[in-house]
Amino acid sequence: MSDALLEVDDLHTHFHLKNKTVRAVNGVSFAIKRGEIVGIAGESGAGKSVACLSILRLVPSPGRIERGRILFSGEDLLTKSDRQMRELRGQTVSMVFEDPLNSLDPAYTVGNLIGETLILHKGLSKREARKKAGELLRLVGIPDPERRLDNYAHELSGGMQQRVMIAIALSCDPALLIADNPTTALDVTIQIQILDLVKQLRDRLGMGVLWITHDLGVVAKLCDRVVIMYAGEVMEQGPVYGVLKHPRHPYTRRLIDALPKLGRPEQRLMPIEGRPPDPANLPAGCPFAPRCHKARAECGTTEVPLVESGDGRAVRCLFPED
Amino acid sequence: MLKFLVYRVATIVPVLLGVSIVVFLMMKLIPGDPAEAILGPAATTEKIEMVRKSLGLDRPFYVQYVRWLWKVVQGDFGTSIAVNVPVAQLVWPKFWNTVLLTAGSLVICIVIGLGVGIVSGTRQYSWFDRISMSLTLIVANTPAFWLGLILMVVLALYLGWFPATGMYSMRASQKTFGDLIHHMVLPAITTASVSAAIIARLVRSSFLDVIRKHYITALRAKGLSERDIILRHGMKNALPPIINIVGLQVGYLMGGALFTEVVFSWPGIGLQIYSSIVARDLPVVQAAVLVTTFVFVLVNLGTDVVVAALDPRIRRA
Amino acid sequence: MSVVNLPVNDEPVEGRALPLDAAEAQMFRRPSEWRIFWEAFSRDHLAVGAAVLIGLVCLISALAPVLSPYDPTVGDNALRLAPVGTPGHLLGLDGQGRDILSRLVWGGQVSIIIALLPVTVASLISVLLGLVAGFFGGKVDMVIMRTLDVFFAFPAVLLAVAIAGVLGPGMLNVMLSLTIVLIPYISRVAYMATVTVKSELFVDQARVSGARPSQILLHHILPNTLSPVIVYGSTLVGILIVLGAGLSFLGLGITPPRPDWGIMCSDGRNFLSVAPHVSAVPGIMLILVAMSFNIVGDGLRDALDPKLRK
Amino acid sequence: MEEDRNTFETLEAAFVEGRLSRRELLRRSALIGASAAAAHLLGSLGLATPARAQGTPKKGGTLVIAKESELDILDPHSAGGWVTWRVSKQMHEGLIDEDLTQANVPYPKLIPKLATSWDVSKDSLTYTFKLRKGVKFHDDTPFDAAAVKYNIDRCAAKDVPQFYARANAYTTWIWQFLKEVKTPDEGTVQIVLREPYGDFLRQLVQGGGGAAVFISPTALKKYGNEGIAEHPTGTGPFRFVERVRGEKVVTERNPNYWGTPAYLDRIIDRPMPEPAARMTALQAGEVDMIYVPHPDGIAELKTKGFRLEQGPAPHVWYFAFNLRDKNYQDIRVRRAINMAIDREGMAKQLLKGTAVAARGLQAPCCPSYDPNFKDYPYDPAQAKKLLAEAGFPNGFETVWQTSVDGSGQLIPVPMAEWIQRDLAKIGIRMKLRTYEWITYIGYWIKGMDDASNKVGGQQMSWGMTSDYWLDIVTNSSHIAPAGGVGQNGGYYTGADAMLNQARGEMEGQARRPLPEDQPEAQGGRPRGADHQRPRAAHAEPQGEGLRARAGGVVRHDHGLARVSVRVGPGGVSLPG
Repeated sequence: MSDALLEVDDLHTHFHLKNKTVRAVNGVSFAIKRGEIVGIAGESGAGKSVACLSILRLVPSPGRIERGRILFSGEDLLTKSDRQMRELRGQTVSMVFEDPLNSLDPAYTVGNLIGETLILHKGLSKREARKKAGELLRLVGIPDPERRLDNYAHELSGGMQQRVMIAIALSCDPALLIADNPTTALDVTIQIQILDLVKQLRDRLGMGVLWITHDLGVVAKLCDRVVIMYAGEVMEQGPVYGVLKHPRHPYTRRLIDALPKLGRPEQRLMPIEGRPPDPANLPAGCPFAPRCHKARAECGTTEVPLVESGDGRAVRCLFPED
Repeated sequence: MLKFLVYRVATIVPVLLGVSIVVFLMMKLIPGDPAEAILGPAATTEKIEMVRKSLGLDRPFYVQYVRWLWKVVQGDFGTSIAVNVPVAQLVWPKFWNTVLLTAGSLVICIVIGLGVGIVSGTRQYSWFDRISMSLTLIVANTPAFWLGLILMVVLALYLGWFPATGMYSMRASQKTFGDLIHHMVLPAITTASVSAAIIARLVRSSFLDVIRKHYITALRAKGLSERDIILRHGMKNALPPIINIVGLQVGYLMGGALFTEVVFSWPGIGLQIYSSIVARDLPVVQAAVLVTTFVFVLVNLGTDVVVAALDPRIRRA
Repeated sequence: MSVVNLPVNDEPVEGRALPLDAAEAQMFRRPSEWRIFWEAFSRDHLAVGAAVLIGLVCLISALAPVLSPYDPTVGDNALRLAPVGTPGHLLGLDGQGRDILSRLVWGGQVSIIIALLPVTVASLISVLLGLVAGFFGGKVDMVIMRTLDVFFAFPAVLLAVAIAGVLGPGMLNVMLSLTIVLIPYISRVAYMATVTVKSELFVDQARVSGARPSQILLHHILPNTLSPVIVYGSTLVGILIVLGAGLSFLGLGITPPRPDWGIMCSDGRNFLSVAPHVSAVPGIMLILVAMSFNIVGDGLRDALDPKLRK
Repeated sequence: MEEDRNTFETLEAAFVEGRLSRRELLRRSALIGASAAAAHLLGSLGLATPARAQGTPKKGGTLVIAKESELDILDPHSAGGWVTWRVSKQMHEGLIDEDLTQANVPYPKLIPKLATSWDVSKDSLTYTFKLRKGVKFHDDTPFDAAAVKYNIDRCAAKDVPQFYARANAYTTWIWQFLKEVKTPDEGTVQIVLREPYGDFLRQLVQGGGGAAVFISPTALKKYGNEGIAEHPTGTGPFRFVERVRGEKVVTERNPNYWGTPAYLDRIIDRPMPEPAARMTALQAGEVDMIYVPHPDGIAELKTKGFRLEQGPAPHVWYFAFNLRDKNYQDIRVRRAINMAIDREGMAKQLLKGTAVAARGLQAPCCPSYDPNFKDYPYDPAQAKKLLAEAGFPNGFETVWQTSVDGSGQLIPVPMAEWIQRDLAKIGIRMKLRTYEWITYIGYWIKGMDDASNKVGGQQMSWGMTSDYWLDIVTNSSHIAPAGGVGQNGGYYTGADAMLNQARGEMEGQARRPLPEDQPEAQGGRPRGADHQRPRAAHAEPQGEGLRARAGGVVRHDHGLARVSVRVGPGGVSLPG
């Protein structure tokens, strides 16, 4: 994995509340190569977003990265100064957020918001920044970009807003784009447009993409590799085709079963019973064990390691399928 | 924006008309006859009638109202019953004195309110935040008249740092700005106290709100420094509610100045209203309440316009 | 396409990080409204303390005839202005030799009632006005809300002073003036709540299923209008205690010999430098109680519904 | 200094005994200037401090005075209240005045002012005044007979252009019997009355309502009846400079004064309704003297070395009975009430010696006041007996009303509560109804109508240095609803004849003492007063002074030492 763009290794991010500690990310490891799109999938609360924020060291207080390494181009981000991190953010590593309307400062025009990054990182003048912002809007497929520059976020449609977010993220030609659930709020056609756009841009710009979603459909459509997370831990990871076609972890299996299958409307959906565990009070052993049909006694007592197999896949289960 | 402005200005016209009716009717509810109040122990039925007639008190209400309003529009508020001079001549100088006091208080409110609020809001749970928020909670619930008395005794009487009463030193041959400021310190602090505390608390929560917004995280992800985030983005977003509350506080200050003016003998509109109420001097009370409310409405209008200019989301309305 | 989708709540709640919704989902599984409220409220120690203080003050005031050590209106001239801690007179005596503790206890009745009663009455009237205006809309809405706008246009303190001045001093008049001042403020809250609730789905549902307007109003809208009004009203009590005291201070409020905290403050101002306790004791009491009402109001707001924050 | 203290002690003694002079109200005007130098002027409860000015007056300086309320208009014919009169009197003068230079004079003699001498005709109808020569108004208009007539006509002659209804209303008691004003030559004025009016001269020097002083006719013509109040133009030792409403009235020395010009350069009168503000301003040195310190604050001021000036005022604090109320129709009930009230206690304990118990209805400032008059004693046991005899062995319930504040009212509510407590001891359960001052005046003026408001007694306080005041408050012809200030709806007319006759009696004529056993008769003048009023209930404030009403508190170590003043030869109230 030496050619990895980003390598997250045994990341632990905890939130220290008054009387409890919430272990949101609990020993997560994965890697992204240049030009690769990696999806992180899992239910809400699995720790996906916190993992992403940890990469940029933007975990909100009272959260703290407890342990682990985040190697970006071989350098550990956790040892960098605040200033170095600021230079990295938005320039080398940029991020797109879940809720575009709330992630765009409502008090500034789109042009201002895009330009701000350019002025900050690239040292452009206001006029240059505006010109470049227009080009970026065109790049992300917004029609009539010159006019849109003077719009405020609330004046744009949800899809447009997300395109603007992507334009901001792309403005400094980042090596890594982290996208946190960017399409949840959008309707399906727009989602597909955005996914196509990201793929296109990856092909054109060659950046790595980390795509967080709770939607395996998106993973299937977009990603090269996928990481399945549950209760702050990686359950399974590997190339998308393999993981979705032949899941080895029961949790992955259940996730796939919960999806409606095209062309087989008669089949009942299989929701996962129970709820994810309280991250402040994780069970011993496999965290999925309480909901797992295949769980045996040792699942609830033994620490389960993530086991890599030769085909680039890894699974955290005592009794993996195959 | 222009449409918004026109719309907003148009809405205050019926409000002002309503205000004038309320003010007029309110004064008609006063028990006791102003004519008797004027004449005092020397009153006889005949003399009372005479005075009533000269005041137009014998006409029906609506006639009195229309005549009164028509004159008010022309700037004529009638004649003071107690001191027998044109009310306008009495009220305007007092009003400006209150404007001065309000302006001084507003400066204190904004400086203290914004300063404390921003520092607290960006450093939640720091010792500064804890102490200042406890203090503001206390001050926000402290009666201004009581605080005024205490400031007067401690700072004016014991320490002698500031004068206790009035606007200018009576013995000085000339009115100077420095003298005015010196006299204004205690009344302005007293008037501003509650509002400054309220503003500080609001600025803090407004900042906390903004700082927890997703777009702040997004801005951090863009690589902006905390200073830029707070000053450029935090400020601009937190400002509309702050301006709103500051606008409202202007009204509070103008009303609350009444207590201060009574305590510190500040010759403002509040003291005038108070003494005119006690003297049952209707035309003066009418005019003073009307003028103050009118200005309050205008200030609110101004606040709305400024907020709309700052916050693009409101402008469409 | 989604697996699990909980509503995203972007309200900042202390100590809550972005992705904890699963854990919270468990917490918010509804046992009963009251219990949720109580659990949330009881966690706010400051608010509970303030509520206890208010309760104590109310209780002691209510029992004034039993608890008050002396007659609050009869003085002992020999002990005029005796300081705090005088034997037999815990909080000292005032300028007319009256026991300050007794006056404080009796004065509490007046001070709290002249704040509490107007808020209650104004809230009732306001809920009615807000419901009617918000629910029926159209001309009714216009007439009610535009009229209230007129009263809203006055600076509140000025309006209170002017009305109290017009009506003349006396407990009833003060309460009347405070009520009038409050109505436009509370009505706006009730109105906004009504309009918001009216447009929500469950109301449409009720309408579609054939409920009569009166049923919708009473069973669906009223309960949802009440909680913001209660929250708002509770914070107003503190403000009113201070304002009511101010009116008494100006001589436009309670008439002596009946003590209230405002009058007690104002009585003491003539010997602030020789006997500061005469004014300080009731002043501190005023601040404490007003502050407690504020804290309880904040606590109620947080406990009843975090969405009400704005 | 030693001398000062001795004077002071003497005065205090005199004051306590009630011998001390009168009209401290007028005196108070004197006090404005005189307070520092002229300790002999006033009885005082205040302290003489070492810092006090020695006898030698100094010239120049500005005196800043804080007053208890905003002034009325500065038109002395049509303004009410001592607060205003104290200022107006510095600018305006009348034909005659009272001699206020001497303390210890219960009833100051009348002295010449703008008239040098006067003469009353045998039939007591024509008063001839010789006018002082060379007197000029502040606007240089000469003061002459025409000016006098012009002023009197303004108040009393309904058919002249300068007639002013308001002035007429305020000066009723002065000019009510005026027939005409003759001006035989420019130095002589003859005032002719329709009927003898024994107190006419004494009415000429009253100032609590409208006053018989003179305004420049030129100024009156120039500014009009309303406008003159903004440009007061008299002949007094001080002339008007400016008035900023709610802030100050400034007057300055009249350099062309006909007498000895004032010593002070300027007087600034500041209205300060808030007593604490007045006391703070005094202590902070922002003003040189204040009126009406709060009684509870006086002790503190005294310990800080301020001096309190006070003296007797023509002012009585009383309750009137509603004689339409059956409870009060038996004279034994009224006597019982009088005997049940501990007036001495009220004056000493409640009012802390700032007032003395009244003996009869008249204040000690009236010629008819008799210091030897024995009033009903304080005797609750006897009172209870009387009440039982009248058919109320268990007392009765009743409502009395008073104001919560007001001009000269002292501390009405605690005083009424004092009475309430005393009455409870003999079984009368009195409920108190209180109103704000102006509102109360409205009720008071209408009298007590038992049909509408079931009031058994109502309170008032005022007075004059003229015996005629008794007529004003008790003669049924002045009684509501006929119009006036009466108390019992015209129910009691028993005293009218006596009062009417007394009105015509001239001063110095034989008074007719009433039988010893009739305490109602007091000071040689008949009065029906105590048939209607519990004398017991009154306390005479010593110069509105005490409570404060009029009490001037003067700071001597500041300001006054440099502005000390001398009392003018006329003894008038001038600081000049």
